[in-house]
Amino acid sequence: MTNMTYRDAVRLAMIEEMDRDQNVFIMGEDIGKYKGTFRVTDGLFERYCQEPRDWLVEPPHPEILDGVGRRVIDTPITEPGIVGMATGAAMTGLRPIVEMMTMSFSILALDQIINHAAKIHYMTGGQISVPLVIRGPGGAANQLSAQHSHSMEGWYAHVPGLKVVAPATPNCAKGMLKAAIRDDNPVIFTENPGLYSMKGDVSDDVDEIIPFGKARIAKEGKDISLIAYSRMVNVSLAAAELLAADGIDAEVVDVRSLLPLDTETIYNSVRKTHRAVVVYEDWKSGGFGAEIAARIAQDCFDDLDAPVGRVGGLNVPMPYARVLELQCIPNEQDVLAEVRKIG
Amino acid sequence: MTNMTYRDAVRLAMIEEMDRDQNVFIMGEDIGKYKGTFRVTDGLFERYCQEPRDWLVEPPHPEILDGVGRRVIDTPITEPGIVGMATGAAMTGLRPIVEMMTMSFSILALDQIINHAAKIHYMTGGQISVPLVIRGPGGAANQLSAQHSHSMEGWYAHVPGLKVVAPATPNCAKGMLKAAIRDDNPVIFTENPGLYSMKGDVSDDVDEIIPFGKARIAKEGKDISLIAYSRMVNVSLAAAELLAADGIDAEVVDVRSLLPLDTETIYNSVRKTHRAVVVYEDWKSGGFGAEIAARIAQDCFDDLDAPVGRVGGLNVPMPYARVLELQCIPNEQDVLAEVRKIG
Amino acid sequence: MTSSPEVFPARGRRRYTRLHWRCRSKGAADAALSQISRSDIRVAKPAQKNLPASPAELISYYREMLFIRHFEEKCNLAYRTGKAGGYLHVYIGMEPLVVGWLNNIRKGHDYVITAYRDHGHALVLGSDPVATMAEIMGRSGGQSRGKGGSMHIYDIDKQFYGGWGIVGGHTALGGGLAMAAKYRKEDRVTLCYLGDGAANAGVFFETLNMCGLWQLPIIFIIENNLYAMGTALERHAADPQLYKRGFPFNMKHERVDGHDLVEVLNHSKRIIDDCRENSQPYLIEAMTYRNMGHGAADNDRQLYRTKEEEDEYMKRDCIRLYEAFLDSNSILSRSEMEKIDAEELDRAETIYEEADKSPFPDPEQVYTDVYTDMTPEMGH
Amino acid sequence: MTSSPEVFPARGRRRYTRLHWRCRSKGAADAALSQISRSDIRVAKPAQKNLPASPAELISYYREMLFIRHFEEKCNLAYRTGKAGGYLHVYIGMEPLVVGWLNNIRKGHDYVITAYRDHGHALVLGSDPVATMAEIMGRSGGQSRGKGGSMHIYDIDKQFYGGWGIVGGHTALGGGLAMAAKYRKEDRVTLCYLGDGAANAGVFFETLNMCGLWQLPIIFIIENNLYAMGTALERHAADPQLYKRGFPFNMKHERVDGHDLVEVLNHSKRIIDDCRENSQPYLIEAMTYRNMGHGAADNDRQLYRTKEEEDEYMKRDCIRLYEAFLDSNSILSRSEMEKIDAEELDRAETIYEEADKSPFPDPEQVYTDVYTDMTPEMGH
Ligand SMILES: Cc1ncc(C[n+]2csc(CCOP(=O)(O)OP(=O)(O)O)c2C)c(N)n1
Ligand SMILES: Cc1ncc(C[n+]2csc(CCOP(=O)(O)OP(=O)(O)O)c2C)c(N)n1
Ligand SMILES: [Mg+2]
Ligand SMILES: [Mg+2]
Repeated sequence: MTNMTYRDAVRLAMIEEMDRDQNVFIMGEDIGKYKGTFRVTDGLFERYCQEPRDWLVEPPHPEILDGVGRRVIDTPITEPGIVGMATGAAMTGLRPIVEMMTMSFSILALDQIINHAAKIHYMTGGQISVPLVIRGPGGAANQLSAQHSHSMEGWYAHVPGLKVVAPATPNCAKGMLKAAIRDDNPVIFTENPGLYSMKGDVSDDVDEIIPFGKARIAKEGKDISLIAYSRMVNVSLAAAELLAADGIDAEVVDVRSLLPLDTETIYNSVRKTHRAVVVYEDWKSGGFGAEIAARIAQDCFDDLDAPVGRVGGLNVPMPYARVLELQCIPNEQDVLAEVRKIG
Repeated sequence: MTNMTYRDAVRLAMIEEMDRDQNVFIMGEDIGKYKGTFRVTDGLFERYCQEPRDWLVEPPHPEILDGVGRRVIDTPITEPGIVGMATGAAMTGLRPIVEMMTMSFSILALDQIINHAAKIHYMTGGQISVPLVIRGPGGAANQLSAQHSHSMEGWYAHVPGLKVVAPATPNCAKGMLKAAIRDDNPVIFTENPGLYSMKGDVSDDVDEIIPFGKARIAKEGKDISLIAYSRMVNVSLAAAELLAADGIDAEVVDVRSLLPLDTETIYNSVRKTHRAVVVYEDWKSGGFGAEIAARIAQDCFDDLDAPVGRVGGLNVPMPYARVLELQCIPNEQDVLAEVRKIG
Repeated sequence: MTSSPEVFPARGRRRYTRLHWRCRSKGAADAALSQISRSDIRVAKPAQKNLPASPAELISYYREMLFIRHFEEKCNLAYRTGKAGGYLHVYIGMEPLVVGWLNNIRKGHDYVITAYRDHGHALVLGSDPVATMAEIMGRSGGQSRGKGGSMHIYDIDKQFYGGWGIVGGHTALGGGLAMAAKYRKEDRVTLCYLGDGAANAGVFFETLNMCGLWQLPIIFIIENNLYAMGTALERHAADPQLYKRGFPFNMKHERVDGHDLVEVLNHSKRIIDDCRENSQPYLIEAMTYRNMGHGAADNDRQLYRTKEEEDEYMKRDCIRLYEAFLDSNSILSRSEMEKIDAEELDRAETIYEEADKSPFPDPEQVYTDVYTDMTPEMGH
Repeated sequence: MTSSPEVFPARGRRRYTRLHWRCRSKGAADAALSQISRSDIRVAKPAQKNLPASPAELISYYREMLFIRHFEEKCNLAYRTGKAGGYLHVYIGMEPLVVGWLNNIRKGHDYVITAYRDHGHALVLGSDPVATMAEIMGRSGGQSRGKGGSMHIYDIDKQFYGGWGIVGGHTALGGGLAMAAKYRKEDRVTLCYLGDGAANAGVFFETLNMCGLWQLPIIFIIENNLYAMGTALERHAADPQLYKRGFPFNMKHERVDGHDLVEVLNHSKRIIDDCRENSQPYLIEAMTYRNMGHGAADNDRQLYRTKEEEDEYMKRDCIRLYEAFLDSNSILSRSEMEKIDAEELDRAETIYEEADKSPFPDPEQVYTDVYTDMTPEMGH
């Protein structure tokens, strides 16, 4: 185990997998010499694109290649084209990782993701698979305003053919990104800007992956289940601490894999605590938390002592002013309020 | 009242509003002389683009204009550009109607719809409004395969700033499309290919609109609430007939407006019947039916005698072979099965 | 079959006259460019000594053109009789674009990708025609076991990557195929076909930019059949000379004749060789015409084009044009042609019947192939 | 302030030398086109008799350039002191593109739209600078009452349509503005600014096609500052001569100097007039340079460009260039310039302080302006 940031864990997963498999490469905007806007790809260009001079772009224009490498590819700002080209390359067996500068920009590429990548295996009757990873920060950061603060994972988790994960810890990030890269299906890997600098112990084992479809109990408890993913796991843990002061022993379930979804672990928790609140950053109405809540409400109907609560982002475009923005992003007080509300 | 098809009702709403307001125009692919792929715009070109010769495109190239008119505008096959340009025009106070050849293609325009049109009023602090309607057939038709069969309304209903409606009858189609055109906010108006040829009585009143945010009781009943929108209202009505044979008196709630959502009417029905099944064509997992179910389950917790059931589309890309496709689209038997399952 | 050289009255006249009135000059460059591509006014050539391929090959191409034609007429039959559903688009009138180009690539090695008008590509690449017909009929014997249908034919053994329904969307995938070839330092060329309507799509330009930037070995072939569904070229493209769209992206760009197979064989060889040897991207605009409606459901062609125009093009149908060539070069006699025609018709009929014997998919097939390693949660 | 004509050693030399090695010919058209635009190698002119505007106007433009510069330096200060957050992008070095162009339109009548580098546009159009600064600080006194921030400045009274964060996305909105003008038969011109990086976006090409097709009265101005964030022009554009992108779309296209305000005043007038009179769309590539980082958070410019390059450009900073012009034409003396500079600095400081007095938005403002006629269901 090594203690490192979430950012470093994501990077380490890419390095280990790129070292292991020549078919893995990464493309995206400003990920080369610029190291990525969140510095996640720092060092990758130097590691994979110096010697031999294995440029994707070869002469006649070697002089323009500064920064564009064969395995770490800076692209124009054209998300649909980037995802489409990565998908095309993946159809031949390469294993591209696409970094979205932020997941908000993946909206531009939805047609390529949903109408192409996700459906290829099915439309071809299994002839083609698409080992593609799309990763990047999703959710609000700090005053990035309405167009840059989207949580996209709920939409993706609605789409058959995709796998969707949203790890909350550095160790999960590493293990699940490695699983994503080795997966033969298109995977959406959502990070969160607020997680990058968080630290945690990370496995050193280059062969250890964390398979999808298995939720994690982030904290055991017996009175209520707080069900969350990505950064909201931390918010739920903080809420659990506050609840403990009130004598309520909350269990925190880190869903981490939205598609496939581990309903068993979630249901087992609810069957134990008889109460549940689902916590997610995405707009509350129509977010994936609704799906989780609806499933619990239906499948654990007889186990529930109270309605399934939900805490989600405010149903408004993200405002710029910090005082407004903070209202929109769920925090531990919001969780507390919902716990009290369901009673 | 005049008896007419859903298709004709949609067209009539456009004609009445275009007659009433010179700011209303329609743009889309093959909507002019080709009359639209589903023939919804039949006659509009002739009505609005003959005399005076009021082409959008004026000389130097009048000879190429055959089919392109100022108020009925054939476009290239470029959905992002179409929606973006319509949004830009709407920002100045024009009231464009964009016909999507199918709602599946609106995926290409999501960035313009979600990241632009839906947020403009908010980002500008109320300075600009966007009186835009995007309409077209959503959902499966007949063997159109994976890329042409999307139900998009659930995604749109997740987005603050949009209004989203999905009427089930010719009369609702006319009244709600008129409301959409007069609305100062961007409205997604979902039709369904299976509804176009259905007939019903339609109000002749050119001033009658059906405001959003009000659900409709399509059939009264006392034993269970079937909650549906668009074509699934018909499926639910058919299921209700079958249930009647079993002595079960089902109420069918036609949601018709997803955003804003009339939870009051829905809840009142559930409070009466104590049982609910939500029926929608979209992929079951993560569809908007999950939101409706989650809200009922939470807010009517004490009224429910059984878990809230859900019937949704199969979670697979739409297959081509009819035998497979039919499995994917919910029908009355599926509703029956779910009703029996929740008990 | 019945044509003779005399039935081509248009010879010696400009071929795509509709396109010419729009060649206005908007600047020096425009004027310059309007000089360099005259393939659209090229006239049929007299009997020639330098044949583009051996007589045996030229005969096999004739066979192929006829086979595709008859095969697709069977497709339309399947649609009319309810054996095929959904959207179905035939290549009738455009066959030289697959017979010419795809016989000049290394089949099974080079990558090919196109949109929904995709039967001809599969056939020329050597994909099992019974499987193709079965796919169109939605049967388990189809390449995608009935899950794709007419618009989604794929055959990975033949390196045929489909078969796509979103106008323009597949062009980025094509760029990705070429990127993969360059990444692996293979000498594969990618042929990416698209329609004139698709040539307006944003993602297509994004792809052109990346292919030009990285000098990928790809040839985009715009099948300019003058219509995007019911919208004429001049009403959807700001400048109907679509080959100009390669100009800002550091790639060679040409307008070529896509109607005359002999022409196609010649220029396609030159272009494919250059693309392969120099990792040189190309944007090709191939002038062609679809003889039929946009799709099998389009019965109202007169909404957007005149009967006269159709008749004029029908007189110069690509197969009749090629027959005249074979005849005047004494490669095949008229009676030999008739024999081949009858054989290919027979073959198409047998295929139709064979395909029709293929069973419908098992209902549980609906859950397979969503993922490589799991089934989706049963949703109902 | 301290510059004199002698500090422009680059005069007489090519200006954007980095761009020139790529002018390889890929065909006749390429060669032809490479002849027609030489603005990128135009040298500074000697003192001229035909001034582009009256001396009073020329002085007011000087004032405006300085005001924007000082205002934006205050923006950066606000960011450093935590009074502004998120993303903040200044126009420093690019001021002639707003001062030149926007003083030649009919302010408050013609439409203007740009991306997130938008303060300068608002200021020149006459939007209240205190409101702009307040918006940047997220205060209720901002044009959008703090909901938009630096990237999203709008002022509809001034027909300024923002202010957008999705690279390339707003170009379609710009096309829509022009469409509205044409629909209403108004003589408004639309100026749509975008970056060199944005000039690769698919939706931009789709918009060019429609604007060319319908001959809309719009001028796209590519602010080619040689970088898209950390990616140099030559690494994101297949052909760095971006003006060529107008060529396939039936619109006039030019590369112009965006650095020398005198130049900009001249050509912008010509182009705006032509656009208005003939409903003639234009694609303009204006060569410029951003003196600072991409945004206020970009402190690592040496990751993508050299200190030497920056120094060279800094020597030719657009304000110093304009000062040399004013000086050599005896429009302003050096000491008069210094006085104006001090006044504008003062003004910026006052504005900063005024804006800082504006209160933060009320919490319940979070729910308003989602819709014109309802609030969203309270979600929490
Ligand atoms: C994004 C998208 N928009 C609309 C359609 C509907 N559509 C299918 S084919 C077609 C016309 C395409 O024309 P063209 O690209 O010229 O190809 P052709 O059919 O002539 O071969 C249209 C509009 C679609 N499939 N995808
Ligand atoms: C669709 C999208 N992708 C990525 C980004 C992140 N981003 C913001 S600005 C920028 C660079 C744009 O460069 P350019 O268009 O040249 O404008 P400049 O900043 O130089 O004015 C990028 C990549 C974005 N805002 N939108
Ligand atoms: Mg076509
Ligand atoms: Mg730039």
